[in-house]
Amino acid sequence: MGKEVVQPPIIHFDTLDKILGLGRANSLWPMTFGLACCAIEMMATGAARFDLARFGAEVFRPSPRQCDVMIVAGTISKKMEPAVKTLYDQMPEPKWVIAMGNCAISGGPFVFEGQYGIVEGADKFLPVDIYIPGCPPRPEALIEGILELEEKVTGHRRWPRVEAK
Amino acid sequence: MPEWLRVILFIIFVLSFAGLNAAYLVWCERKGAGHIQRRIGPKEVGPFGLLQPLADGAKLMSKQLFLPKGVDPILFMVAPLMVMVPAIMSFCVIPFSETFVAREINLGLLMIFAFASVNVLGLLLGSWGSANKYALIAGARCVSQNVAYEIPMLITTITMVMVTNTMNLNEIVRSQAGWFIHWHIFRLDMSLLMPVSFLIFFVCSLAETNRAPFDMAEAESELIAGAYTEYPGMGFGVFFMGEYANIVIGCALTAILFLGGWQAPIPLNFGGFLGVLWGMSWFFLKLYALIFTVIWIRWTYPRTQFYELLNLSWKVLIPISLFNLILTALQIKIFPWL
Amino acid sequence: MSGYFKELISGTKSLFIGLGITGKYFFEPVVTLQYPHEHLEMTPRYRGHIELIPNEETGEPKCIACGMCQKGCPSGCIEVKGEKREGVKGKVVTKYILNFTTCSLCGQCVESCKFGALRFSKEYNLASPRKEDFIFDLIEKLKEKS
Amino acid sequence: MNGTLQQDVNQETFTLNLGPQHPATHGVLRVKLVMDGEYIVEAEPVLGYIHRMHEKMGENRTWAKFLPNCGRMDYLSALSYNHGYVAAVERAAKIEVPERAEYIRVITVELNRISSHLLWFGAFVLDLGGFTPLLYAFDDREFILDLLESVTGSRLTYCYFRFGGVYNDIDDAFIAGTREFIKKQRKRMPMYDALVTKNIILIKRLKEIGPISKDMARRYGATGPVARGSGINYDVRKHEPYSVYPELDFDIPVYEEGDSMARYMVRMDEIEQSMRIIEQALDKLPEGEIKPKKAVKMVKPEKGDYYHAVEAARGSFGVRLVSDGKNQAYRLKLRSPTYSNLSLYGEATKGMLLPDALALMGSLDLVIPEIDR
Repeated sequence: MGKEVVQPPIIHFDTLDKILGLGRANSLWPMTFGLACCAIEMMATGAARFDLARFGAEVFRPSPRQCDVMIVAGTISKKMEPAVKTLYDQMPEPKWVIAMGNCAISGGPFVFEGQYGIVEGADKFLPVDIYIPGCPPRPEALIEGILELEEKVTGHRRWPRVEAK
Repeated sequence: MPEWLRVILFIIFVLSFAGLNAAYLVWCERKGAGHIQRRIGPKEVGPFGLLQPLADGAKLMSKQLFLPKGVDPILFMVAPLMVMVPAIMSFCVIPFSETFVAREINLGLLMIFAFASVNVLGLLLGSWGSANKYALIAGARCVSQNVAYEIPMLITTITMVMVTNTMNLNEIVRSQAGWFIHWHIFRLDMSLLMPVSFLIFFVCSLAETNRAPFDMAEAESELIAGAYTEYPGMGFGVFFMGEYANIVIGCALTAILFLGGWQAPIPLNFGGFLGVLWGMSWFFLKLYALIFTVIWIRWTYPRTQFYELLNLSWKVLIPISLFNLILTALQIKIFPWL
Repeated sequence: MSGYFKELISGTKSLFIGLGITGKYFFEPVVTLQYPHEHLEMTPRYRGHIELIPNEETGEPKCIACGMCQKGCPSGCIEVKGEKREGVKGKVVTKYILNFTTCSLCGQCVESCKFGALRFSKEYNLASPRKEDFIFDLIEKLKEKS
Repeated sequence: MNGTLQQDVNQETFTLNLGPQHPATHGVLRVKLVMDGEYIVEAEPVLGYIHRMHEKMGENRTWAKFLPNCGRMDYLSALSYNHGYVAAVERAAKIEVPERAEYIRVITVELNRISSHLLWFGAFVLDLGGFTPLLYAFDDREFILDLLESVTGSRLTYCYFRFGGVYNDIDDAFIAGTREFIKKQRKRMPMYDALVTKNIILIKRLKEIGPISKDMARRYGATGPVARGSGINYDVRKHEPYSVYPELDFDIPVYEEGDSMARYMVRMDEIEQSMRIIEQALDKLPEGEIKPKKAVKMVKPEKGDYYHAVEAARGSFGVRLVSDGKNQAYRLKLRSPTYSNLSLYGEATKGMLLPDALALMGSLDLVIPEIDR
């Protein structure tokens, strides 16, 4: 399944692309897929206090076939790497990857000289679109990540930026 | 109006109704779930999140289409349609108001049941064609569930037919004219167990449409996404539209059989265009109240265990509905003037 | 047989009670905090990434580049360099790089600093398409802030 | 019908891979199931998908530098793990802990235990297909997280305890907030009871499902709520008392049935017991220092072998240290409770239906990174 080639469109429709982009950006369905600690904060983001649903992104689909965005929430071990890659390959285009938490960005606190067990960052084998640092990041940071991703898809940001003091 | 024009108009109406309805039922579901869980639900996409279904639709339609490895291409493609088309067909005989019905068929009730049974075949073929073990388990569950629940549902329907003497849906509604106490659910003089048959019918329609707590077809936490596991993009979307269309059919039948369909709760009727609007608004009010209950139930209960689901059907619903059938028959025989 | 009906009735009752509870919550106000429009104040002890504390008079960092934080950091994400300057007691910090992507926010750097030159920032909503954004030059950050 | 049926293993079977990405495995556990229809013939958990080298890191770093790892093994009851490690090192290096610090440790650990049980409650009902209780539980949990964040600075992976004390002192706002939380939570528990515990569907799904006998629990070394649900009255807080637990009055809920419902009830009762402990600890909280008078600079335990166990939310968490007198461990072995609790899964699920097996898995309360370490 990893060999699918995605054909680029022959004709480019600008307005249509924009509309589709808006549609895609506002209905990012993440995969029910937690690796470690950050997954709990991912759940908390979907819960009532922070409510990811406001942006239409609460439809956590357990099957990769119906997902748009993969939130890599946690440490990727070397044993898990092929499984994560398979899951990514099983998602239909267009698809995005969010690396949530320090482990997914660079291996986080588990990097040390001579480490044998973990992959130092999801970007070693996946095209990561958004990085959210923290150990674990607060739910607001994940929402911010989703908003950043929307900005990346549509090209502009609809929501105000929150400056932390 | 010539017959062919009427048919074309109704096809357009039914298709757009089924499509929009599915889209906005998803919105209702997400919003309702949100408020039950003390959160807001979709909000940022359009006012009150009303554009959310459009965004979802645009996204699903523009998703990459592909056949996963090992699937049976024909079954895989046809299955979503087999769920969707019969559901839309059933809309033809549903009386939205006294005159607003595509085809007033004598055997309307029978036709709906005939088409409703195709739905499960679609799920089975889809899950078989997906070449996925989880989907296969879901498909097998789905069939036994539907077989089990069709029986009490049909027995209850027979009871209703005995009471009303017709299978024409519009006739059934007409027989409930007058004050709301004339609605079948309150007609204890016709059958003592009328509210119970209402409950049985409603529970069965929940199970027939694979809704929680009987959502064996999807069973998220057990079978990934059940029968839909391998469906990307719009294939999944069509399945969902079909599922929601089936919910509407189930709730519409419940409203027609028990809650007086388009009858207002007070004996007040208008003629002409106003009458159509009057009837339709009452019908939709009842319909959506029932649909809300379906959503409400989904977000309240855990999923039933599979054998408990069959137990419920074979040990509770079927005996009670049979008892109800006999009781009603006796009642009609003994008090034929009612 | 009586057990059958008892279970049937009590079971149905429990189902209706459940519906009652969720129905009650349907009409209760939501608890959601709508993040980009409204946001929380972080508590004073909230641990964001670390930042340098400026000297109140000069605005320069209080840090004297002793390197205790670098030594105490479990994941080695701090890199400090300083140089000796004329007329200044101790060293002047010239480079303070924090690689936030491997930090575990344990607070040992703050604890090990004897000069009170480090604290946790309140930045809680970082996200960016670039990984390099999270390798902070804390001296630069301090300058930006003042 | 209770879901168990004698199976003829020679029948045609197929293999089902549950995980590593599956909604019910709570992370990256993989269970290889040999199935006969929906009946499980054989279940074999496959571990190691989130092995993070904690023990190796313990041998590579100074004693203090291992502290952040503790919170990341079992991220749901991180403070218990902090406590276990810190207490083991304190035992080894003979560091005295001021009484106030011990009380603060107990209060925060018990708060953490409640939040862990609440999350388990929600996730368990989610496994059974009910979504709403999860969000109600998260609502309550947010309260605790806010309280703990105001003290420790983090929401989940706390690194709060230090050798000989704690990082920060607690203030009056925290004490008032905790009391308020307990008051509020006591009112919430009957709601959970009516919505979930008494629900006929849930009862049907848990009663007599996944029985674990006393003997089986003993054989596999199960601890915590899993053992207590099988009638084994064992709790490290009572039977090998540590910290200030001997001075506090609380009960150990024990259920004899051994089914999923028993484990469920044990945890629900434990929430109440934890609230009792917190209330007493708040009342008895002495004034004083939170760190030893002589600051702990370099920890160098004497040569030797040390063990300390604490009762984490999932059972007995033990730390075994071997010191050769240097500033880092010679050997660090962690005994994590869920590892033993999971090991009985293969035997317990024989002949079970798939949904029942998932209910059993949920009732074991797995945290995978803690199993793999």
